[in-house]
This record gives sequence, C-alpha cells and structure tokens, in this order.
Amino acid sequence: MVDCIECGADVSLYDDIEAGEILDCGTCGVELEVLNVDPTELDTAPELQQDWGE
Amino acid sequence: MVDCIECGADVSLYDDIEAGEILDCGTCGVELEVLNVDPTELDTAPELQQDWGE
Amino acid sequence: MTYTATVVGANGFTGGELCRLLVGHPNFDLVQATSRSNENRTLGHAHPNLRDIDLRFSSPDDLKSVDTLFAATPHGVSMSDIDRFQDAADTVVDLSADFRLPAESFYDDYYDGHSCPELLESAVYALPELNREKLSGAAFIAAGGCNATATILGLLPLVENGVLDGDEQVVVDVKVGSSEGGASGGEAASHPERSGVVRPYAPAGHRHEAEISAFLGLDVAFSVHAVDMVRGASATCHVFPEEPVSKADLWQDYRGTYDEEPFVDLVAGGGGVYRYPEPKSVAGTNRAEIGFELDPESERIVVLSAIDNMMKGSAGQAVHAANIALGIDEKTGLTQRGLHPVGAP
Amino acid sequence: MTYTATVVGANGFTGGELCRLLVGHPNFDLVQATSRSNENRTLGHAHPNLRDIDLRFSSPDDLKSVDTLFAATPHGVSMSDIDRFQDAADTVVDLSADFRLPAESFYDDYYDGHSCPELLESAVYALPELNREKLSGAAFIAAGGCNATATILGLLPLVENGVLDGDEQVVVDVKVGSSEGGASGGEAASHPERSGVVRPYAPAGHRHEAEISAFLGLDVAFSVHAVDMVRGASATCHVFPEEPVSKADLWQDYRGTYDEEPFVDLVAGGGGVYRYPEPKSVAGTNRAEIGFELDPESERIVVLSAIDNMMKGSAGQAVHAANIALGIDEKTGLTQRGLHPVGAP
Amino acid sequence: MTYTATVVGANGFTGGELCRLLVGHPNFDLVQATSRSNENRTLGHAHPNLRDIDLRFSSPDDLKSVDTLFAATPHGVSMSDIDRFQDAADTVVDLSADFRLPAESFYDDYYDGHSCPELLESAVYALPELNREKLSGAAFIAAGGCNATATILGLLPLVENGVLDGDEQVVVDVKVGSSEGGASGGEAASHPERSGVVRPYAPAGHRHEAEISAFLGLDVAFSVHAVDMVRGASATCHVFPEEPVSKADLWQDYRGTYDEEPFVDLVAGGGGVYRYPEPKSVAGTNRAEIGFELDPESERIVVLSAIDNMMKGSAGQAVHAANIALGIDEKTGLTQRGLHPVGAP
Amino acid sequence: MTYTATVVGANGFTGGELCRLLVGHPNFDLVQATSRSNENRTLGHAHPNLRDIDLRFSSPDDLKSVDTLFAATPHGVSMSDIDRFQDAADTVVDLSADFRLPAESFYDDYYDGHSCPELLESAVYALPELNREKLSGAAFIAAGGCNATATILGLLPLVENGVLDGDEQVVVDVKVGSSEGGASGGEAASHPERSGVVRPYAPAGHRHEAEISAFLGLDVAFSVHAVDMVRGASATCHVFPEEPVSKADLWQDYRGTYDEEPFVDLVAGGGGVYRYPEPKSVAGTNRAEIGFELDPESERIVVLSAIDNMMKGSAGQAVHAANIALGIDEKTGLTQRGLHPVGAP
Ligand SMILES: NC(=O)c1ccc[n+]([C@@H]2O[C@H](COP(=O)([O-])OP(=O)(O)OC[C@H]3O[C@@H](n4cnc5c(N)ncnc54)[C@H](OP(=O)(O)O)[C@@H]3O)[C@@H](O)[C@H]2O)c1
Ligand SMILES: NC(=O)c1ccc[n+]([C@@H]2O[C@H](COP(=O)([O-])OP(=O)(O)OC[C@H]3O[C@@H](n4cnc5c(N)ncnc54)[C@H](OP(=O)(O)O)[C@@H]3O)[C@@H](O)[C@H]2O)c1
Ligand SMILES: NC(=O)c1ccc[n+]([C@@H]2O[C@H](COP(=O)([O-])OP(=O)(O)OC[C@H]3O[C@@H](n4cnc5c(N)ncnc54)[C@H](OP(=O)(O)O)[C@@H]3O)[C@@H](O)[C@H]2O)c1
Ligand SMILES: NC(=O)c1ccc[n+]([C@@H]2O[C@H](COP(=O)([O-])OP(=O)(O)OC[C@H]3O[C@@H](n4cnc5c(N)ncnc54)[C@H](OP(=O)(O)O)[C@@H]3O)[C@@H](O)[C@H]2O)c1
Ligand SMILES: [Zn+2]
Ligand SMILES: [Zn+2]
Repeated sequence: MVDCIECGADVSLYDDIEAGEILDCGTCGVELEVLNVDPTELDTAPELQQDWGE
Repeated sequence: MVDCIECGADVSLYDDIEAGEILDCGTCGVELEVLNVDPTELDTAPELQQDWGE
Repeated sequence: MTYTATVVGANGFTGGELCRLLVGHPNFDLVQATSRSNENRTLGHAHPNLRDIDLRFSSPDDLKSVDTLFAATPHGVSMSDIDRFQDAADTVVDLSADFRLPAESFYDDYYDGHSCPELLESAVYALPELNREKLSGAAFIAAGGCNATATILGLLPLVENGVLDGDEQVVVDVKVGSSEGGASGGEAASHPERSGVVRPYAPAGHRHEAEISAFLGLDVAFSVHAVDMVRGASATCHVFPEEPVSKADLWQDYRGTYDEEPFVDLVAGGGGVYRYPEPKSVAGTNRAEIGFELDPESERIVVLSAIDNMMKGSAGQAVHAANIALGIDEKTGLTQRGLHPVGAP
Repeated sequence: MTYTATVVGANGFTGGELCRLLVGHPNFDLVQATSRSNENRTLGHAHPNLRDIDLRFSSPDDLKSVDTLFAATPHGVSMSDIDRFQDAADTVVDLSADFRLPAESFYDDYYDGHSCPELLESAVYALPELNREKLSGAAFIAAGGCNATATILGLLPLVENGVLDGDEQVVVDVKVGSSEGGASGGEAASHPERSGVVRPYAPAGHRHEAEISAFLGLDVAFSVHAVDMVRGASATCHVFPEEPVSKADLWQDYRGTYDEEPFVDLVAGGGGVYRYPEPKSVAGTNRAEIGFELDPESERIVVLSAIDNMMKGSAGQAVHAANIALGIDEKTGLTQRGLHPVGAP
Repeated sequence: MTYTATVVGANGFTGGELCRLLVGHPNFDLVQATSRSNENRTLGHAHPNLRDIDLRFSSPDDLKSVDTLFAATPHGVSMSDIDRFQDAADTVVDLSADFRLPAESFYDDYYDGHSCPELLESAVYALPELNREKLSGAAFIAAGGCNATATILGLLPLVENGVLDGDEQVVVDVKVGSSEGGASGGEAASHPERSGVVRPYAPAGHRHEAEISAFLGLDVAFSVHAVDMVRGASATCHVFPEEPVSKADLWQDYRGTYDEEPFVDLVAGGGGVYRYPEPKSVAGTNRAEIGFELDPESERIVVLSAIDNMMKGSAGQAVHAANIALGIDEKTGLTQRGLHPVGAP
Repeated sequence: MTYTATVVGANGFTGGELCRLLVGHPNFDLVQATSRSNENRTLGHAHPNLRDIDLRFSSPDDLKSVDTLFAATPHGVSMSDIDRFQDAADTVVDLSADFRLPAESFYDDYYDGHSCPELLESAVYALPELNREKLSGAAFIAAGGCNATATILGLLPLVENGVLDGDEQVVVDVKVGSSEGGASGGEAASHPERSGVVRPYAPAGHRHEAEISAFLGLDVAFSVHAVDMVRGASATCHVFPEEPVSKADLWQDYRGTYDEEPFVDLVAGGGGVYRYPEPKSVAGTNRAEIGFELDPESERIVVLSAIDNMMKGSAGQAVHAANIALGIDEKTGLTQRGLHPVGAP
C-alpha cells in the first residue's frame, strides 16, 4: 500500500508490480505510473488522460 | 445511369468514375463495385457489408 | 386558392399537428381551433411550437362557417357531432375511427356499434396510396389509424401483385410511441411507468385489424407493443407466401407500387447505420419508409414499415387527402424533411 | 464451501456482470478478472458499480489456477483457448456461442465452422429450466444466447405439453437493448444513432435460430429489433397451434412447467399498468417473466417473454448453472429484486 | 430482533420502495401496507417487483399496532394524521416534508404554515451523515428531501472544515428524474411531454432551500431542472470560497468527512468513462457519489453529488435512519449494488 | 440569385445538417459534399433524411470552385486548410473553433496555439444577434460554439443594458445532448454508457469560456453536463447583479434586445407545461428560447436559454450568417417549425 499522490488514499498494489506499469487509484481514479518498486514510488501519468469528446 | 443489380432502380453515376471504385445504390443501399467503365458495369460487393454488432 | 379551415380538438396531439401543418400550408387559412379546456388561451399555451401563431382556442360549440373542418377528437365525438361539422364546412376530414370502416358490421364487431351508420358509405378512407382517385372531390374523408396505415402500406404491394390473396398467414408485430395515446393519457402513460418499456399493450384483438381487413382483404394476426419513443409506428409484417418469391420479384413489386408515390421511400438492406425503415428517420415528416427482407429457410418475407403516427399516421395523411380532395398539388404543405442525427422524436 | 473463480473478459459487459454477481455470492471468491486493455487498473475503472472491490484486472495470458473459470469473450476466443481455460479450472462456464450448439453442423450452417468440434459434446447447455439434471456435476457449461433464452423459455411449456410438435408456424419477434451488442459497439451503437430506434437489425437469418432449433426442435421465423433500452430482451412469439387451445389449458401448461421454477414468473392479464411481461420489470434480476394471450379469431397464441439479457440471458444464467453444477443452492447469489419505478435500465 | 412494520402510502413511489427494502430486510417484518385506491389488491398490482410478496393493500384508516410505521404520503397528510401514526407505532418515520424543518417559521416562509408545530422539535432529521448520534433511539424521524440531501452531502465537508461559513456565494443547480414527482403526476409528467426534457421546473424559490439553510446554515441559490431519467438527483454546487483552496486540501476535507461513511463514495477525476458522480451509477442503491473539481481561474470549487432520489433521497435514508434508531447494524438491508451497464433507471 | 456551395466534412453531424439546410434553401445549390470515409457513396448512406438527394460524397482533396464553402471539420483542419478553402470559394464559413476567437492569445490560453494567426482578424464571428452589421458582405465567417451561443444569447441583454458590466458573479450551468460530440464518439459516447446520464463532462475549464469572455466581456464560471438527449443545449445562467432589478426591468431589457430578432423567442413563466425555454421545443429549428426568473432572496437572476446545437448552435447559425453576408433575406431556408409532442430529438 502506498498513498495516492492525488487524493492521499491508500492505493492497492499487486504482486510482481514492475516499474513503468500504469495503474489507477481506486479512490480518485487518477492514472499513476510506477516509478520504482521496493519501495513502490508512483507518479501521476497525466498524458494518459483520454479525451472525453465534446 | 445504370440499373442496380439488387433492386433494378437507376443508379446515379458521376464524372470520372473509375473501375474498382465502390459506390452505393441510392434506392436499396447495396454496395456496388465498378467493374468497367464505358459502358459502366457494376457488381455487388458483398464482402464490404459491415457487421452491425449483435 | 385559399381555403379557410377549422380544427376541432386542436388542444390534443393530432389537433396540434394539424394546426402546425395548416399554418405552414399556402392554401389553407386556419381561422378556428377549438378546445374546451383551454378556451381563449393562445395555441402556444398547449403547443410550444405554435407560440408565434396569433390565434386563440375557441369553444367547439360555436363553429364558424369554413371551407374545411378537421376533427381530431376522441372516438365517438364525430359520430355524434357529424351534422354540426358538415353544417359548418363543405369538406370534413375526420381523424378518428368513427367513419373509417365501410360498414356498420365492423363497428358491431370491433367497437360498440355506430350511432350514425347511414353516413359510413359517404366517407372516403384517406390513404392516398390506396384511394387517390376516390379522394378527388370528396366532401367527407376519414383518416386511417396509424398502426393500420403502417401495415397497409407495408403489405399493399404484396396484395396488388398477387403475392398475398387473403389465405396466407400474416403476422404483424407493431411498435409504437407514446403520442399514439393522445394528450390525456393516464397512469400507464406517465413518464416513470412509460419510459424504457417494451409493453405488449394489445397482444391480441387490436381494433386496427378491422381496417386492415376492410381495405386489404387480409385477416392478419396483429400485436402492438409500446416502446420508448414519442412519435413513430413501426410494423414488422411476417408474411408466408404460398409460392416462393425472389428478392428481385419483390423489388419489382414494391417499386411498381411505390415508384411514383411522393411520400413512400423504399429502404432495404445496403450498408451504413440505416439499412431498413426506422421511425426516427421519418419523424416529423409525412413519409413512409418501406422495406423487406427475405428469409429463405422459412420461406418468409419480412416486411418493414415505419411512419410518424402524428403525420402519415394521422394529421399528415389528413392534409394529404384534403389536398387531393380540393385539387391542390398533393405535396403542398407536407414536404418537411426529417432530422439526422435525432434521438427519440 | 467456497470456490475460487476467474472471469476472463471481465472488462466487457457480461464479464462485469459476472464480477458483480460473484463478489456478492457467498460461495465464490473472485480472485482474477482479466482485461487486456485495462490491465492493472481497478475493476471500478471499467465498472462504476464495482468501485469498492479491491481487485485489479490482470492479463488473460496468465491464468491462475482456480476452481471455476467463467469466459465472457467474443465469439471465437473460447474455441481457441478452451484448453488453457480447462487447464486453469475444474469447472469452465463459457458465455459465448462457441460451445452452445450440440453438433458441428450447426456451426457450419450458422457460423463459420468450428475449430474444436470434439469438445462440443462435453459442453452442457446452461439453461436450468431445460437442463437442470445434466448440469449437476457438469465440468463444462455453455450459457445460452439471450434472444434464444427468452424464446425458449416462452415456448418450452407449449413443447413440453404437446401444443407444439415442430410442424406449426411460429413467428418470434424480439426487441432488445443496446447492451446486447457488448462494450465495443461501433458507429451504429453510438448514442445519437442508437437512441430512440426501432431498428430491425436482424429481420431474418439470426443465428439464435440455431439454438432454438437445437433445444426445442422448432424452426421458428425469427426477427430481432433494437429498441431504446440498455438491458432487456423481450420475445413475442406468435404461435398457431394445430388444435384450438383454451386459456385454461394454457394456464395449466405454463403452471405445470414453471410452478416450481425459482426464476420464472407467470404474468398474464389482470389490471394495473404491468399486465404482461416487460423487460424493465426484470432488469437487474435473474427472473424471466412469461405470459400469453389468446387470439380467438386467428387461433393464435401470443406468448410474451421478458428477461434481462445481462442476467437470465447470460451472466445470471451462467452463475445459476454453476450453482447447480457445484451443488450450491441454485438461488444463491441471484435473488436481487427489481426496481419500481424504473426507466430504461 | 425483528420489528413489525407498516407503510402508509405504500401505493406510491417511495412507499413502494420502502416495501421493497423492508421485505428484504432481516430485521423488519412488513405486516401492513396501505392504499386507498388499491385496497385489497396485492402489492404486485402496483409494484411489479413485488409480485412474489404475499400481502394486500389495506386501508390507512385501520392501522395495525406495529413497532415501526413509515409514512410516505403527500405533504400535509402526516401533519394531520401524526397522532394516529404515533398511536399505532413506537417509532414513526415520515418521508414527507411535514416534520423535516426544525421550526414553525420555516413552514410559514416556505410552505403554507404548519398545523402541528408543537411536534416539530421532537422529530429528528434522518440524514445519518449529519445526525447519526441524535438518531440513536429516536422515536420520531423525518427523512430529508431528495434535492436537499444531494446538496447537503455535497457541501457538508466544506462546512465542517470551515471552507464555507455561510457568507460565501453558493449556486446549486440540480437535475432530477421523473420519479421525484410521485405516482400521481399530471399532464407535465406524461411521457410525451416529459421525455427528453431539460425543464427548469423550479428555477428559483425551491422549498428545499429551507432544509439546506436549516441544516447547513447556508443560503444557497438553488435551481432544479427535470431531465430525462426516472431515478436520480444530481447536484452541481458552484462554490466560491473566500480563501483559495488546493485540491489536496479538498481531498483531505472530503476524505475526513466521509472515509468512514458506509454509503458515501468519493469519485473525482481519473480516467475511463465514469470520472465524476453520476446518478445512474447509484441507481437502486443507498449510496451517494460525491466529487469535486477545482477551477483556478474563477476560484471556484465545483462540487458534484449524485444519489437515487428513491433511496438515499427518501426510502433508503428512512430505513438507514430506522436502523440506527433501533440499534440495528446501519447497513442492514441497504447493500444493494448498482448495475453496469445501465440506461436511465 | 443562387450561390453554388460546398460542404467539407459533410459526413459528420453538422456537415449533414448543413446539407439538409442547403438542399432546402432557394438561394443555394449544393454541388459538393466531401467525405473521406464515404467517398462515392450517396449522401443518404450517412444521412437517412437525405436519401432523395442525388449527390455523392467526394474527396476533400478535390475542391470544386464554388461561391460559398462551409467547413464542418474537427478542430485544427480549417487552420491548416484555410488557404485551399479560400482558393475554392469567395465566401468561407467555418464551423470549427479555429477562427472564432479574435486573438492568438486565446488559442495559447485555451487551445494548443494557432498555426495561422494572421487570418484571425479577418474572420467575423457569426452570431447575428451580436454581429449583424459586420456580417454584411463578410468573406470569412466563423460560427460560434453551441454552448457559448446559448450562453451569449442568454446574457447579451444584461450586458447591453448594463445590468452586467463584467465584475459580477455569473455561474453558467449547461446541459447538452450527445450530438455535440460529433459522429465519431468513443466508448463514453456509446448508447449503453451515454444513456440516462447526468454526466459532468466539463465541470471546470471548458474552452467555450474563451468565447464568452471574448464576445461578452464576462468571465463566467462555466460547467457542462451531458444529459440524455441527442440535440439541444440548455444554459442556466445564475447572475448576481450589483443593483437589484425588477422583473419589469428585465422584461424591458430582454424585449429591447430581442423584439426584432427573427430567431429569438422570449419564454418566461405563464401556465401550461412549457413555461420556460426547453431544448426540445426548439429542436430542428434555428430558434433560441430565452427566459428568466428572479429570485428575490438571493438577489439572483436565473437566465434560461435553449437552442438546438446542430442549428442555432452551428449549422443554422452558419447559414443565417451566410444569408446576411450574401445579402439574402436572413430568414431564408431557416423557417423550419418545431414539433409537439416530441420526445428527445
Ligand atoms: N395520436 C395518434 O397517433 C392518432 C393517430 C391516428 C388517429 N388518431 C385519432 O385522432 C383522434 C384524436 O387523437 P389525439 O391523439 O389527438 O387525442 P387527444 O390528444 O386526446 O386530443 C383530443 C382532443 O379532443 C378534444 N375533445 C375531447 N372531447 C371533445 C368533444 N366532445 N368535443 C370537442 N373536442 C373534444 C380535447 O380537448 P378539449 O378537452 O380541450 O376540448 C382533446 O385535446 C382520436 O380519435 C384518435 O383515435 C390519433
Ligand atoms: N451482451 C449480451 O447480452 C450477451 C448475452 C449472451 C451472451 N453473450 C456473449 O458473451 C460474450 C461476451 O459478450 P459481451 O457483450 O460481454 O462482450 P464485450 O462487452 O465486448 O466484452 C468482451 C470482452 O472480452 C475481452 N476480450 C476480447 N478478446 C479477448 C481475447 N482474445 N482474450 C481475452 N479477452 C478478450 C475484451 O476485453 P479486453 O480487450 O480488455 O481484454 C472485452 O471487454 C460474447 O461471446 C457474447 O456473444 C453476450
Ligand atoms: N418521490 C421522491 O423522490 C421523494 C423524495 C423525498 C421525499 N418524498 C416525499 O415522500 C412523500 C411521498 O412521495 P411519493 O413520491 O411516494 O408520492 P406518491 O407516489 O404520490 O405516493 C403517495 C401515496 O400516498 C397515498 N396517499 C395520498 N393521500 C393519502 C392520505 N390522505 N392518507 C393515506 N395515504 C394517502 C396515495 O395512495 P392511495 O391514494 O392509494 O392511498 C399515494 O400513492 C411525499 O411527501 C414526498 O414529498 C418523495
Ligand atoms: N456537433 C456540434 O454540436 C457542434 C456545434 C458547434 C460547432 N461544432 C464544430 O463543428 C465541427 C464539426 O463538428 P461535428 O460534430 O459535425 O463533427 P463530426 O460529426 O465528427 O464530423 C466531422 C467530419 O469531418 C470530416 N473530416 C475529419 N477530418 C477531416 C479532414 N482532415 N479533412 C476533411 N474532412 C475531415 C469527417 O468525415 P470523413 O472522415 O468521412 O472525411 C467527419 O465526418 C467541429 O469543429 C466542431 O467543434 C460542432
Ligand atoms: Zn487517489
Ligand atoms: Zn439498388
């Protein structure tokens, strides 16, 4: 478990997590990039934000 | 103007029509392939039928 | 030439649609629109699309003398008021079922009888695709029912061309929008109950069977379902011909019947999103889309027919018939084009 | 007893519905949910109703060893991956059409053939009302198609009781919601194009005819229309029996077949707004509503059947069958009640 | 422990929802459900989702003696019948506005006064997120209004954490479904008129302003629009704080207020289709989705709040409060999960 | 006088709407309609309401020389192709945002910059209610954004009459239909996901703020919600004037601004079902409905504005502006009347 950079909630991790993978925060939904593992470091991955159409 | 192979209606053509082009019948909507020009010969192009989802 | 016109029942759905058509029609001058519940109010009070029209509802008890009177009242009203209507106007077009059927026996079988059977014979059924000749000069016109209209238009080419002669099995499964119920719907017509339904509201024994029988000579097995749209009636006719037919034959039959018809479009197969008739493609227009598909396995023809019940299924048909009766170019006032994209009009 | 479970295709509509059911099921423990496009993301990313579930999608390439695997993948995937699925789990439940039909010939006739015909015989068709006995202990289960399920449930009592024996004319006119197309719909599935439709998307030649033929022994004339709802399939079956039947007979037949069935309700006639089966009454539930009406004129039985395609028509049916296969009380995890009022779920 | 329960007004929308909840609640035994118009009919006559319940509507004039009585009657009924309700039951939960407001002055200002002001003080406002302590052991509970509930839940963290102290500008723009109008809607609630609307039915002067003022101490500028759904209320609160706030601050405030709340989910931003609170995500559930977005330009916080008006906005809130009052685990009977995909429930 | 016309992007939603308008316009002759994906197909392939039009899509790479070219392409296309467009036609009307804003800085702030800023000055913003004089004789016209148009029309009388001078708090809460997203919507635009929503898709930071700022001089707090309709944009503007205003003042201001405007209707209060502006009342028309309500408590004006985003919000506005530019009577081709009843067009 690490804290979400966006909202501060716990972000659930999983086994065999690898650097470079993208996961989302279950609370605020933000897309996070795994920077390092052991200990896990996350950063937001804003460029992944899909456009929603308008 | 040629007759549609599917429904028999007139199919409107256009200038500079070329063999291999695909056009549709304005009456029944079938997709037609231009086989020859001058005179224009058409054939149905059934493989183009898009799937509609189900 | 301009004809003065009255709409009785102008507060209702088809009455409002008649007003919409007449105020945009170069040969009609809408001079009276009746409502008991909204007397003296502007037409825009009931119909937001008529806010610019400078006319107020008046009582149906005081009918002005006009050239043409359209009655858009519930079943039974025209039957009892037909004398007053005919006194007030040279041409009367009735949208109800009261004078649609050609013989009293139909009213005995499908309705609760008829109080004015002597006039039935003088009324001309309004569907031009069926009755154009008789409509010319007619002084009393009865517009068809919307579900019957959709069905008749779908099956007419098969009857005309002898594919159907009355002994075959025909199942007609209709889907309709909520405007068919009129403006005075009860609990079942409320938005929470009526939204999102596929509701078999007349699985068997629908009265429109009478019309189809009377005008096509077919006894069809008829079912009607309410679905979530406001305008529109879509009939799927499952037809089992005695002899096998080919698609080419069917195209010839359908094109033969409808090629010259200004308000019928053939739509069948092809590509893109809109491959078959769909009510939303004809919403707000007087057009019918008619198409078919052939099912070789079961030797079945599936005929598809879509109309706007407010237009081709009632008010549009009424104006179309009036145009013909009065000698006006029949397309006049009825050339509204549909919308795309459009949701559930 | 608790069974570990995997859902393959959990990102999709029926896969998400399986997850919903399994996380609420006391005898299952959802340990894996696969998605290629949303790998590592939480289930709540795709399914807002699963935001509280602490599980992330994983790749379908790494299947954990579990007790039960549910596959909710497009046609063709199970055919090619069935060995991996069976290696990973003792019990496999497939929601696709890949193993539904009992013989290769059906796949030759209605699909593009089958790449693994030798396993067809081992798969048990999931519909408990038809197959409860065979399901007990089954290791390989194929859930039915939604339109076929609605139709089979409607007609089964007539077949079981000899009203239908295969030679009669039966027309089945189905109306379905947009979730039937899955999560990956194209242009025709976009909101502007799909809203408000009565769209005959399969007027003839629908593949579900194969299932009805295989399991009821009836060759029905089948047509499917898309209508404006998301969940729901409603089948109107127009049946022409050889011998006249009475309503009392029909009630006896239908009650005989379904009185003990936990997920079938008979709904026919009566008063109020909801007189016949309606998809919105069963939305979100594993229930089927079945009813009928009799049309004396045409000697026709109109059978009406409504289900939620996501539930009784796929994921619910799959869990129901798995319950039976594993010896769990068959209602477990499937007792969600519907809503009233409700719009177009 | 099991409590016997009566629902007065069980024929209506929130009354039916109460019945749905109570028949699935392990600690309640629904023994009476009243309706004047459907007396002696089964509950299933009005509510198709209750067809399996073996109970008939009875007259509200003969109230059985029970542990708990829920009143789901139009404004004014509880005011006049409260004595009878309290005689019939130890605990009374009222869903109307009759006892929601804490002082007679509110009824003078926003309603037509109050006929029983002496009881106002004894009624506890039902919203557990606001009032959990006072609810414990309460004998008289008044459930909140749905639009007020959505708004209060959205703004509560800002009030609790001092971002708002009553002087700031707050605009609340609410969108609601048609079930909010109850089962007895008139012409404006008919499907043809109510479909597809964005209808400002209370652009200014909505009565729920009173509740927000009473319980949050905020005078908000409030507008309500009817949109095309059946269930759901969604409040967009445009908040202009005196001091700039950061997103991190807001997350801390919102998580601080709601982290332990069983029926509030924070939803804000992120990816996928469902990024913010949406009524269809919570339809059929007792959950509220709350989120926010920050607009640096205008120094505005946009708070988004979505509930099901039938559940968190009335019947669910009522049962939630009753659970707390009676010492039952507060989540009991209220753990229904939402659906995905789902249309316009 | 007749002008030849090309529509670039005719396959899309606003491009199709332009075609609908131009084929019904007596002063335009639609000679070219481009589509890359449907080259050589009939217009009816994409737009079922244009089945009768004898024209096929052609490639945008071969632009015919015409009098007027309408571009209905995604953001960025006109910017890069403007030279080709101006070479092909004397008058160019662009529906995208590419030339709407009067200065490069707006594109730097709200978009990703501009590749052709030198032409910004020559483009005339199309809204006739704002810019009628400048439009006369204009050779380069940029149609407004739909949400901005709804907002500007609602607030213009307050700006013109000094009720707003730029310092007041204004919150604009917009509700829009799905056609606003264009024909190429992704997963969020699919029917199952998009149905029944109240989805805050741009709670803060919407690009149309730039237009409102540029043309009204107001920095509004702007939020947009997707709701379940296809056509329509409805803006609710919550305005807090510095000085108290009366309803009589407001009526005077609004009538002063709009009395002579052919496409703006004032709708505020009164009786019946349709008391305020509603998008479904103007669907398919080029009309805007504008109204207001006054909230004495909070000294707030609630301005309501409803348009059809395909018409007044894009294609209709474009044709209206072209009429003025070319000296055609400005109402020509734009007098379509709305429907009643109508669902969710
Ligand atoms: N809706 C359809 O799709 C459709 C299609 C085909 C045919 N039709 C037929 O057209 C007729 C009208 O249908 P509708 O849907 O328009 O119904 P509607 O919306 O209920 O309107 C009927 C109107 O008639 C008026 N009215 C009632 N009784 C009257 C009386 N005794 N004298 C004068 N006016 C009276 C009412 O207005 P006031 O009470 O204010 O006077 C009412 O608004 C019906 O016969 C129907 O079967 C309807
Ligand atoms: N929808 C219904 O009502 C219904 C009813 C009865 C039966 N069915 C059947 O159920 C199955 C699923 O239908 P659906 O509607 O749920 O479809 P869907 O929404 O399109 O979902 C299918 C999912 O399968 C995943 N997938 C695709 N190819 C895959 C592969 N090669 N390996 C692993 N996963 C793959 C996809 O997710 P990723 O790309 O993220 O992996 C996709 O989300 C179909 O066979 C359908 O015929 C559906
Ligand atoms: N709908 C919502 O979203 C919502 C949300 C929050 C609060 N509320 C409040 O909850 C209450 C009920 O609302 P609703 O929407 O459920 O209304 P509804 O659908 O109109 O139901 C009210 C029911 O009360 C019964 N009733 C009417 N007068 C009565 C009387 N004098 N004595 C006994 N029963 C009577 C009626 O049934 P019979 O005529 O058959 O007896 C009717 O079905 C209202 O006060 C409303 O403000 C509603
Ligand atoms: N929808 C609205 O309500 C609305 C309102 C106001 C303004 N607008 C603006 O109007 C413009 C069009 O919007 P829309 O909703 O009509 O979009 P749309 O439905 O997506 O249509 C755009 C069309 O442009 C064509 N196209 C794309 N790239 C092109 C290129 N490089 N060259 C030539 N043609 C190209 C595409 O057809 P092919 O790929 O077949 O060529 C496509 O069908 C946008 O700029 C939008 O912001 C829209
Ligand atoms: Zn987070
Ligand atoms: Zn053809």
